[in-house]
Parts: sequence; structure tokens; C-alpha cells
Amino acid sequence: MAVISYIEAVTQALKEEMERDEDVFVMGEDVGKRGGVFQATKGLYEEFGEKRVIDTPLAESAIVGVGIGAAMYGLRPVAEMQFSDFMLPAANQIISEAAKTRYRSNNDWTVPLTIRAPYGGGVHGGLYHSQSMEAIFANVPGLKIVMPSTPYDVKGLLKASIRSNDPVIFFEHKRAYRLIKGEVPEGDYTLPIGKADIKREGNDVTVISYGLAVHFALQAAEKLAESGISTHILDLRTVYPLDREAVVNAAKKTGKVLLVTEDNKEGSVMSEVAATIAENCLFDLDAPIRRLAAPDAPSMPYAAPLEKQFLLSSEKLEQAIRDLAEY
Amino acid sequence: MAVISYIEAVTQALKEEMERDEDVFVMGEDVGKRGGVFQATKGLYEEFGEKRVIDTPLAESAIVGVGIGAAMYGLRPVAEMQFSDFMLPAANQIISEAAKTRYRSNNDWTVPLTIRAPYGGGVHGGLYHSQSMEAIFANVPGLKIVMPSTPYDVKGLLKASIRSNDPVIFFEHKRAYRLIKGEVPEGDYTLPIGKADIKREGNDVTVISYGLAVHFALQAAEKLAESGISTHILDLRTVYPLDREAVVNAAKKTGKVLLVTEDNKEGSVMSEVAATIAENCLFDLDAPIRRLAAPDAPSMPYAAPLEKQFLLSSEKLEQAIRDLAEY
Amino acid sequence: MQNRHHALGFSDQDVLNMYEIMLETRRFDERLWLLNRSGKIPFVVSGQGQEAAQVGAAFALNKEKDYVAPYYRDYGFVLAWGMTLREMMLNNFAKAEDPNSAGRQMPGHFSYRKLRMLTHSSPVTTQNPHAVGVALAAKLKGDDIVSFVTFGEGSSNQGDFHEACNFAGVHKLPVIFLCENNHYAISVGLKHQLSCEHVSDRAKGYGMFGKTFDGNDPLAAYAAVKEAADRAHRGEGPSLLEANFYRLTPHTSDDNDMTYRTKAEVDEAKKHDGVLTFAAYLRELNILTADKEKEMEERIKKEIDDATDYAEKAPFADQDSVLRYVYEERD
Amino acid sequence: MQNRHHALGFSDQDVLNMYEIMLETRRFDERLWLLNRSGKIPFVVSGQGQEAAQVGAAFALNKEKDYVAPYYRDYGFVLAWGMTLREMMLNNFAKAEDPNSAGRQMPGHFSYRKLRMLTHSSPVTTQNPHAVGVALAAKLKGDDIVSFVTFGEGSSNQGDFHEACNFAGVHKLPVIFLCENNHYAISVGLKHQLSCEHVSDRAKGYGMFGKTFDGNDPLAAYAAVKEAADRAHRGEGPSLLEANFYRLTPHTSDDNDMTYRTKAEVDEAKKHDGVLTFAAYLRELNILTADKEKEMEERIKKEIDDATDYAEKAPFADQDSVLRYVYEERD
Ligand SMILES: Cc1ncc(C[n+]2csc(CCOP(=O)(O)OP(=O)(O)O)c2C)c(N)n1
Ligand SMILES: Cc1ncc(C[n+]2csc(CCOP(=O)(O)OP(=O)(O)O)c2C)c(N)n1
Ligand SMILES: [Mg+2]
Ligand SMILES: [Mg+2]
Repeated sequence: MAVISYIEAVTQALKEEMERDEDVFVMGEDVGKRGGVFQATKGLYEEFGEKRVIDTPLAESAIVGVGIGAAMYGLRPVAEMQFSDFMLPAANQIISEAAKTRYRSNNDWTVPLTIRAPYGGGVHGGLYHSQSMEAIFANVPGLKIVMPSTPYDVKGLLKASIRSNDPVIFFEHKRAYRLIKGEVPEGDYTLPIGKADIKREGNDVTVISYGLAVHFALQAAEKLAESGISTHILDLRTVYPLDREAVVNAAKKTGKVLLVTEDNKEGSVMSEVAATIAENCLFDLDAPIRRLAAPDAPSMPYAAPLEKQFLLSSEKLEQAIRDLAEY
Repeated sequence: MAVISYIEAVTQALKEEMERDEDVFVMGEDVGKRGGVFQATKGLYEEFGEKRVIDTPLAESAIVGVGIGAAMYGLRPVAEMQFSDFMLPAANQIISEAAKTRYRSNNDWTVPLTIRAPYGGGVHGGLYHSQSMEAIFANVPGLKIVMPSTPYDVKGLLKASIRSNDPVIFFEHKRAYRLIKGEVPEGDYTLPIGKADIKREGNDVTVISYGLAVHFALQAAEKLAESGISTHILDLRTVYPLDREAVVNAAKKTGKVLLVTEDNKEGSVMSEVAATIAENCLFDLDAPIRRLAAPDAPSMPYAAPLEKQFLLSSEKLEQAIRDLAEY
Repeated sequence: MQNRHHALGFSDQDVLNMYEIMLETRRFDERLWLLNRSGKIPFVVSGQGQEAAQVGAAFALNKEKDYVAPYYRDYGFVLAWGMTLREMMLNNFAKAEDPNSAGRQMPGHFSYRKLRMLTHSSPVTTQNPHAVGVALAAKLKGDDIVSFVTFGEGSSNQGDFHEACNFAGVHKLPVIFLCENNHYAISVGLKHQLSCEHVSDRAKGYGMFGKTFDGNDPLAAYAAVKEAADRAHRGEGPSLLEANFYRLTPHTSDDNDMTYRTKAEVDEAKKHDGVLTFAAYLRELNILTADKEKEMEERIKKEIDDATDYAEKAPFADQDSVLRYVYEERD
Repeated sequence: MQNRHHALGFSDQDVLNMYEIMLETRRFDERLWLLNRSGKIPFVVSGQGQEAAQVGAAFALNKEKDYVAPYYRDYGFVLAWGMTLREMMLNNFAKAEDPNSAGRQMPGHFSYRKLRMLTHSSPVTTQNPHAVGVALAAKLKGDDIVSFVTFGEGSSNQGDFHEACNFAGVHKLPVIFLCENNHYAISVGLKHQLSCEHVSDRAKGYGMFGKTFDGNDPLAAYAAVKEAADRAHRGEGPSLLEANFYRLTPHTSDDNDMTYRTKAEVDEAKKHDGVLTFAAYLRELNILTADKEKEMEERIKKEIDDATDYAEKAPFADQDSVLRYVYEERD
């Protein structure tokens, strides 16, 4: 199997889906000639032309709203939000429209739209190019929110998202784009939306996370294994709606749970994970649930040392897991 | 003390603050001559004139954005969103701008803006005039979210919000507007933002809630007292940032916790309350944390029987508290 | 009185049909208010005063192919487009059989896939980008259709209006934006809502064709929408049209319009009511005779009675159905 | 060469000052790229090609009273407005002493309350309603000021542009909207961004004064902004101005503009570069002599060296400061 980067997996999934189904098309700011500011759509303009790789005006609400209309017509648009931070002008179209179309029309109209958005920090992006936006949408029935951690998951889940007959927000960790590489089958495959994935089996402490932080957990687990601490790692992959069964099983597995998100702590998707555990397997726990997250300050600053202060790292995870193991 | 309705408390607070401080002004759709579609601003246009009671064009992002500008200039705008559902076009101004202005300018600029918005169901409003929107904003450091349950709390907290030097979202339960009445002092007083309030002392089961549901809890508690079940009721009043201390104390008080919100269950502010308890007083609990909420469907339908199916009621709470008491 | 409809290609029967739909809409609308005042339906949103333009517009489009996104006052449009009175009444009674939403949405939130009618929501102007998306999709697929969308003049101040117009303009898409300017956005009149003279003045900023017409005249509406549709088919891109008329009722059954406008103002506007003025036109030309009128009114009354009866007796959706259709359900 | 500045009320020394600020801005901007390429600062966003209009605009406003909301390319504007080179360099090095945000925001996200300069964020066009709010507040307080805001032509397609313009128009507020049309929004050229010929064509839709001017000419910018400011003071409401020029650099230091435009196109545009053409004008009129030019360049170089040196050595904010100023802190 070829080893490719996280962003190459995005591009591959898009390309293959566009080849497979002529109703799939891509739209967004700078996705055409420029191939996207991160180069996620690189080569697509050349292969599929400007009709299916559409540079839109700078207007996110229109990008999503036009995508919804095209999806209602029967196409499968993939709309890129240049940075997840810039989805907010489209919040009304996403929450009031895309999410509620099937429900409000009593199953008559559907919106098979995929919204791709790079999120996350660690790229010197400052307040508005670093945020995690999932919590804002993770209370909206009708939406599905996918946040993969590996190139393999990216490709399988992005294809599944494009083929989904419901709107999917597909968050890609922008720092993972070039940092994370992994084996990815060349051919076609999909992975199920809504299913979490055990990324490492272990017995002492359970870590539940998603996105780039999964890699910090894996690195920390390697280190901790040397000290005889065995870490169980559950990757949510879909953060909304939650895979409750997997969460509960993972929590029960070790009885000690560390929930990790790069988002601000209060009101993050990890709050829901904690609530799920507290509802379903409280008496299986041997330690209070712990959350490791960004501080409750607006977003990470641009200046390097301040950004670092804000970010997760494998060291921070290692410490938190160790504390829990020793509880 | 005079007994007035929930909405009269809103109007009274606005009027008194406008009389007290000429920098306070009101803006929104139909707030002028019409006195607001719910009549919350009734009489203000007549008393203060069109300069301080401003009918704006139909454009929520502008209402909030212009409010931010006026607040930066040093005024204290109170912006009305006609229904909380219609805040979403302003999500970017609220989350990217109002919430982050102080932080990003390193304390140089501030936004003393109050955003009032009627929320909640039970008025045959259908999908888009019934929603609870707080979860969307309850992960945004820089914002404060106030959701009072009684006329007394409304008046004291709305005044505190207007005087706050940070942006506050003030959600008013539209079904409570005329349904809920209570004693309210005629003079000036404020209540602290960020502090929960014990609405009833009890020993068997703790209910944590906010808004109209607090009244359902109070009614249920009355009933349950007859069967010897004693209910402790904590009214969050401010749902973001949470009063963690009050939450932990209330949970410890009885060891059995029912969290109640009218919002969809997954990802609601009650998830955070549950997480807080699970982190801080897990071993004080005698039963799993329970949540009572709306189903995870987009929003309540318009048709009366379907709306009823969706809504909370004192009966539903009574049953849930009883179940927990008997655990 | 000069015959104006022959020049547009309409026979006398055509305009009689047109009028009949306008009248049917009006009578239906009046019935809604009665039903509301007698406590049978909790809410009415009404299109009185806007029927002429709505029906005229529908006649200018292709009912077999075009896509439409009507807004909540468009009873005249949806009736002309093929929704039945019974369906419209089921919608107002919020019953399970309502094709628009099975009672999930408030009345007037139209949706009907069979009729290529997009689902409408309450936050205003969100439908505008949807209509643009339909046109974009049709263009990608090589389908020669027109995408038609309506909205109020207050709503033309929303960001989505601007973004949708510009997108359609840049991509020269076959979209017709019809602003139904009824001079009020709830209580707020034009002066406090808009800073331009005509909403159609905004067309230039999107490089598109713009035109304001007399919204009380169905023939003027027909002509304007026909021109815009012809342009769209010829690849000349979108148009921004504006129907100029007056909202004759309060905003909805929850509103009291006498708190912000005078009866005298409303009475004055009623003189220009398109249903009355078009009837006068047809009478002058002897197309609408007293007999025909009586016959029409009787048929309409009977149909509305039937629809009301049917809708009132029809069942609500099952309570458990509130959990259905959040996501695709596979068996 | 005809003297054009006397008619505008400028002395020779005035225009020399104007030019000096333009040149200072350019040299500062060039230094940023050097610092970036040598790894000293991680990011540059640049205003090359836009200095003339920015500086001209600043000269037309009242630096003691007016409020301004400049966008991320406005180095020329903020320098003319009173931010020092040192402060601008601290901003680019993201150091604690940076008055804009103490290193919290990316460079070019200006903010300076002392100078009545609103805090700028990254999501484009959000500043437009803020500027309107300032004007509204000033009007309420009876303060005779102008509120000035800038943004790109791509950004003029955001909903916030539309909503802000309409609000300002309805309330006839003293706002000047200056669109800096540099022909690109990252990689997307005008044809795919806008469907109107001039962004100022949109003014009519907001009932406001609109004007496009040569953005390479500081005197044209001055004249346009002065006219708009005079109107604002006279209570004639907002204006929508458009500076027409060309973005000479890539979008930012993260961009490679050769993937979407040609070197030939950029080279052609460089011929009209306002810094060069205004220098030529001043040379022709013998206002800018070789001596003066040399002196200027030397002084500027020294100041930029000093600023760089200072900023490089200045400390970052304390790491724990990331928790500060989320909310008001009372002692
Ligand atoms: C985004 C949004 N804000 C507010 C409302 C509440 N509202 C419903 S209709 C209306 C006025 C609409 O006026 P206009 O666009 O002129 O249409 P009309 O009702 O006059 O036909 C308002 C403010 C809404 N539905 N959506
Ligand atoms: C809401 C939003 N969407 C996307 C972006 C990413 N972005 C930054 S600048 C830019 C292009 C802006 O173009 P224009 O308005 O013409 O200004 P210019 O950079 O050319 O001066 C884009 C798309 C953003 N900052 N904000
Ligand atoms: Mg109207
Ligand atoms: Mg530009």
C-alpha cells in the first residue's frame, strides 16, 4: 500500500469520487486554478474543468446555500470552506437549511452536500485560522460531523460523506495535512460514518479523542508502554451524532477515562462524551472522568510561544494519562 | 411588591436602564412603533423617541454588527433578535466579533452589548420559532449567556447584562412571557451574572435546569412532596460560563441528579453540566446522571399533537424525578 | 378600455382563467382568517393584495420543467402552479396528508418535490441561494430550465440576497429573483427598510437585468417574468424583478397593524387591489359577465368548503413520527 | 506636467510628505518580505500597489476626531494615521508591546484605541457594520465625525457588506466605505468574483453616493474621500468609493501567485505603481529632487532598521497571558 499524506488522501478521495460519479462537483474559494489554499483540490481543475471545479465569489453563505440548492436538484456538491473559522457566515444555511431540509419536508427533499473545512491549530494562524468549530454544530440534528485522524480514515470517510444522502461537515485538521502520513489503499473503499475506531488496545487508561490529538495519544501511549502503562485509544472519527456504544465500551474497558480535544474545554464535544459515560457506566469507573482541552480563552494567539501554550502535545497527554493511571 | 409578568420585567428593566443611562439604546426589527412582536419594548418608542428605540432593516448580522460598533464607541446597545432562531445570520458577528474583541485587542476595545432573544417552544411556532439556541454559543469564551426563569431574575439579570462591559446573550423564554408571573421590586437592583440560584431546597433528588423548565421542576416537586420525595432545584440562570461550584454542590447535596433542558439532548449545555459533575464529584453520586431533554430531531413541529410530543412538562419531570428517587 | 392581453398572446379564456385563480386565492385566504378567528387554525399568514403578480408570474413559467421557490405569501403562485386547494387547506390545518411538510412547518412554508417546488423555511431569504444552486446544477447538467424565487422587500436587505444575486450574476445563471414589495416588513415601512428607490435598482450591482412593475396587474407581472425567462433561456443570466403592491392584511394573524399604520392608508391601497382592478378590466371588456362571476364564486365556495371539510377531518401525523426523517432511513 | 495638487489646497511640502509616507510604507513592506524570507517572521500580508490611495485617503480625514477601520493591507493608511514604524514592526514580530494586539493576532490586523482605530479580525467584511455602528453612535451623541472603513473587492460580495451599506443608507450615517479593488481575491480575478463593472455601481442600491477613482493616484484618492467626508458632515449620508489598482505581491507570504496569473500581467501593472508614478509627478514638477530622494531613502532605511532592531529584541508576551482579557478583569 502507498504511504500518502493526510491531504493527499483528501485529494484522492475527491478525484476518485468525481471520476466515479459525474454528479459530484467541487466549489469554494480558490479551489480552481489555485487548487485550494492548502492544495487539497490540486489537479482537479485541470482534470475536470471549470464546470465541476468552481471558484466561487468570496461569500460562504452563498457557497453553502448554492450547494444546498444544487444538492436538492440531485447533484452531490462538495463545498470547501477555506478555513473552518470562516464557516460562521454560513451558519444559518448549515443549521437552518441543510440540517433541517429532510425533516421539514417530511422526507421529500434531501441535501446530499459535503462541507469540507480545515480546522485546528499549530500553524501560526492566530485567532481565526486555528479554531475548532465542531461544538457549534454538534447540537444540530440532521447534520453529521466527521473528523478523521489518519489518511486511511480521511479517504474512506470522505468518500462515504460524498455518497451520504444527508449533509456532512467534514473537518480536516490543517496541521495534519502534511504532518500525518499513512498507508492508504489505492482502490475504492468507504468507512462507515457514525462509527468510532479503536486505534490502540490497552487496559489501564482509556483515551477518547479525534483528529490530530489521536496522534499525540498514540505517541504518549508508546512512551507510557515503556513504564508499563497500557493505554486504550478510541478515535471518535464522527463526533456527531456520537457512537455511544463505542464510547461506553471504551470507558468500561479500563475504568479510567481521559477525554482529549483541541477545542476550548467548556461545551466541547467531550462534554457530551463525558455525559454519555456518566449516564451509562458511572459505576464502572475507577477515577473521575478527566478532560484535557484548550483553555477557555477565545482562540490561540499568533505569537509562537503563546500559541504553544494553548496547544495540545504528546507531552501534555502523557502527563495526563500517567496521572490517571496513578489515580 | 408588585406581581408582574416575565415580559413586563423585561420592559421594566429596559425602561429603567434607559432612564438611568442615556448611553443605553434599543435596536431591532419592529421594536419601535410596534413595540416588538412580543411587546417587550412596548412604550419605549413613545418615551424615548426614534433615536433611542431604533427600527432596523431586516438584517440580523447588521443589527449585531452595528451594535458592536456602537458599543465600541462607548454606548450600551440592547439589540433584539426577533426570535432566537433568527440569530444565526448574526452568528459570525457574535462569535467572531463580539466575543473576541476584548481578547484580540489585548483589552483595548470592549463590547458592552446585550443581545436579547426570545427562545423556546410551546407557542405553535413550528421548527423556526421554537428552538433553544444556547448550545451553539455555549462554547465561545468571551460570551456570557443568561437564561432567567422568573420575572425577578429577568429584571435583575437584564440590568446586570446591560451594565456588563462584556457582550451578553440574554435569552428570554417566549412561552414564559405571559405565563410566568412573580414578585418584582419596583426599584433598582441587579443580580450577579454567572451565579446559579437554588430555587428549592431538598434532599432526595437534585434537578438542575434553567428557563421555563425550572417551573416544571417546581410544580413536579410540589407533587412529589406529597409522596415524601424531597427535590432540590438549582436554576443555572447563567448557562455559560457555568457556575461550577453551585453545580457541584447541588449534585453532592442529594447524590442523584436530573439535568433538564428543553434543547435537543445531544450536545446541550446539560452535557457540560454532566461533565462537570463527572469530573468533580463522581464518587458522591448514588445514581447515574440522568438527562431529560427534547429528542434529537431538528425542532418541534407546528401541529399541536406533534409539538406536545416534543415538549417538556411537569408530568414528564415528575416521572423522571420519581424514577431517580427510586433508583 | 384597451385590450392588453391579446398583445401578450392570451385569449379571453386565458385571462379569465388567470382571474379565476386570483379570485380563488383571495377567497381561500379570506376563509383562512375566518377559520383562525373561529379558533379552528392557530395561525394565518396571508397574501391578500399580492395575488395578481403571483398568478401572472406563474403563467410566464414552464410548469413542466421550471423550479420554483415561493415564499410564505405565495398562495396565488402555488395554486397557479398546481397545488390543490385541498392540499393548501391540509397545510393550514397541519395535517399528516399535507404535502408541504405533513404539519411539521407553519402554514405557507411551501414544499412539493413533485411540483419542483423547493422547501421553504422561516428565516427569510435563505431560499435565494437555493434557487441559484438549482440553476447552477441545471447548467452543469445541460438542462434548459429557469429557477424562480420570491421574497419580500424587507428580506432583500439580508446578506443572503446579496450573495445569491452576485453568485447568479457571475455565473450568468437562469434565475429570476422576484421581490414582492408590499411596502411593509411587519411594522416597518419602506423608508426605514430600504435606502434605494426601487429594489430593482440593486440589479446593476449584480450586472443583471432589473425591472419594477405594477404588482396589481397580472399582465404586467406576466410580461416582466416572461421577459426575464426569455433572457434566462437565451443565456443572458439572472434578473431582479420587483412587484410593487401593498399588503392588505396585518402581517399575520398574530399582528395588529393598526399599531403602526392607519386604516385610511389601507383603505386607499384597497382601491388598487389587483383582484378588483383586474375584474374591472375583464368586465369592461365583457369577458367577465355577471353570470360567469356568480358561477365562479359558487364553484370556488364549494371547493373551499370541501377542502376545509376534508382538511378538518383529516388526521394529524402520528405523534411518534416526530422522530422520523432526521436522517435517511434505510430498511 | 500640470500641477494638480495646488487646486486641492496642497502645498508642495504637503505632497512631498504624502509621497514620503507612501515610500516609507513601501520600504517597510519590502523589509517584511526580507524578514520573512530569512525566517525571522513567519508571515507577511502586504499592501504593495495600494499605498497611494491609502495615504491619499488618510489625508482627507480628520486625524483628531474621525474613526477608522482599516483592513489588513492598509499599512499606508495606518502609517499616515499615526501608527509608528516601530509599532508596525512590533506587530509583525508579534511582540508584547505591539499596540494592535500584543502578538495575539496575525500581522496587519490593526487596532489602536488611542487612534480611534477599530480592531480588525480575519473574517472579511465584519468591520463594515462596526463602522456603521460607530457612525450611528456618534449621531446619537451628536458628535460630528466621519467613520471610515476599507475592504477588498472580493469582500464586497459578503452579506455583511450589503447589510452594512443598507443600514448606513437608511439612517443616512456619516460612513465612508472604501473598497480597495486590487483585482484579485487571493487567486480569483474580477470576472469570477463580481458581476458588476464597478463595485461603486452598488451604491445606487443603497441610495448613496458612489465613485470609482484611480487608486494609483493619491490626489484622486484624496479628492474622492474629501468629497465623501464633506457630504457626510453635511448630513448627506454614506458613500461607497472604489480605489482601482492592482495587487503587486502574492496574496500573502503563503501564496504563490504564479499558479494563477502571469508575470507579464504583474509587470504590466507595475508600470502604473502609484509609488513610481507619483514620484515621477513630483520629479517633473521639481518637487522631488535627487537630493531629497536620497535623504528620504536614507532616513527611511535608518528608521526601518531601528524599528526592526527594536522589535526583534522586544520580548513576547508572557505565556500565561493567554488566559487574560477573556472578560473584564476587576481588581
Ligand atoms: C432572518 C429572519 N429574521 C426575522 C424574521 C421574522 N420575520 C418574519 S417575516 C418578517 C418581515 C418580512 O418582511 P418582507 O421581507 O417585506 O416580507 P413580507 O412579510 O412583507 O411579505 C420578519 C421580520 C424571519 N422570519 N427571519
Ligand atoms: C469570511 C472569510 N472567508 C475567507 C477568508 C480567507 N481570505 C482571506 S483574504 C481573502 C481574499 C480577500 O480578497 P479581497 O476582498 O479582494 O481583498 P484583498 O486580499 O485582495 O485585498 C480570503 C478569501 C476570510 N479571511 N474570511
Ligand atoms: Mg414586505
Ligand atoms: Mg482584492
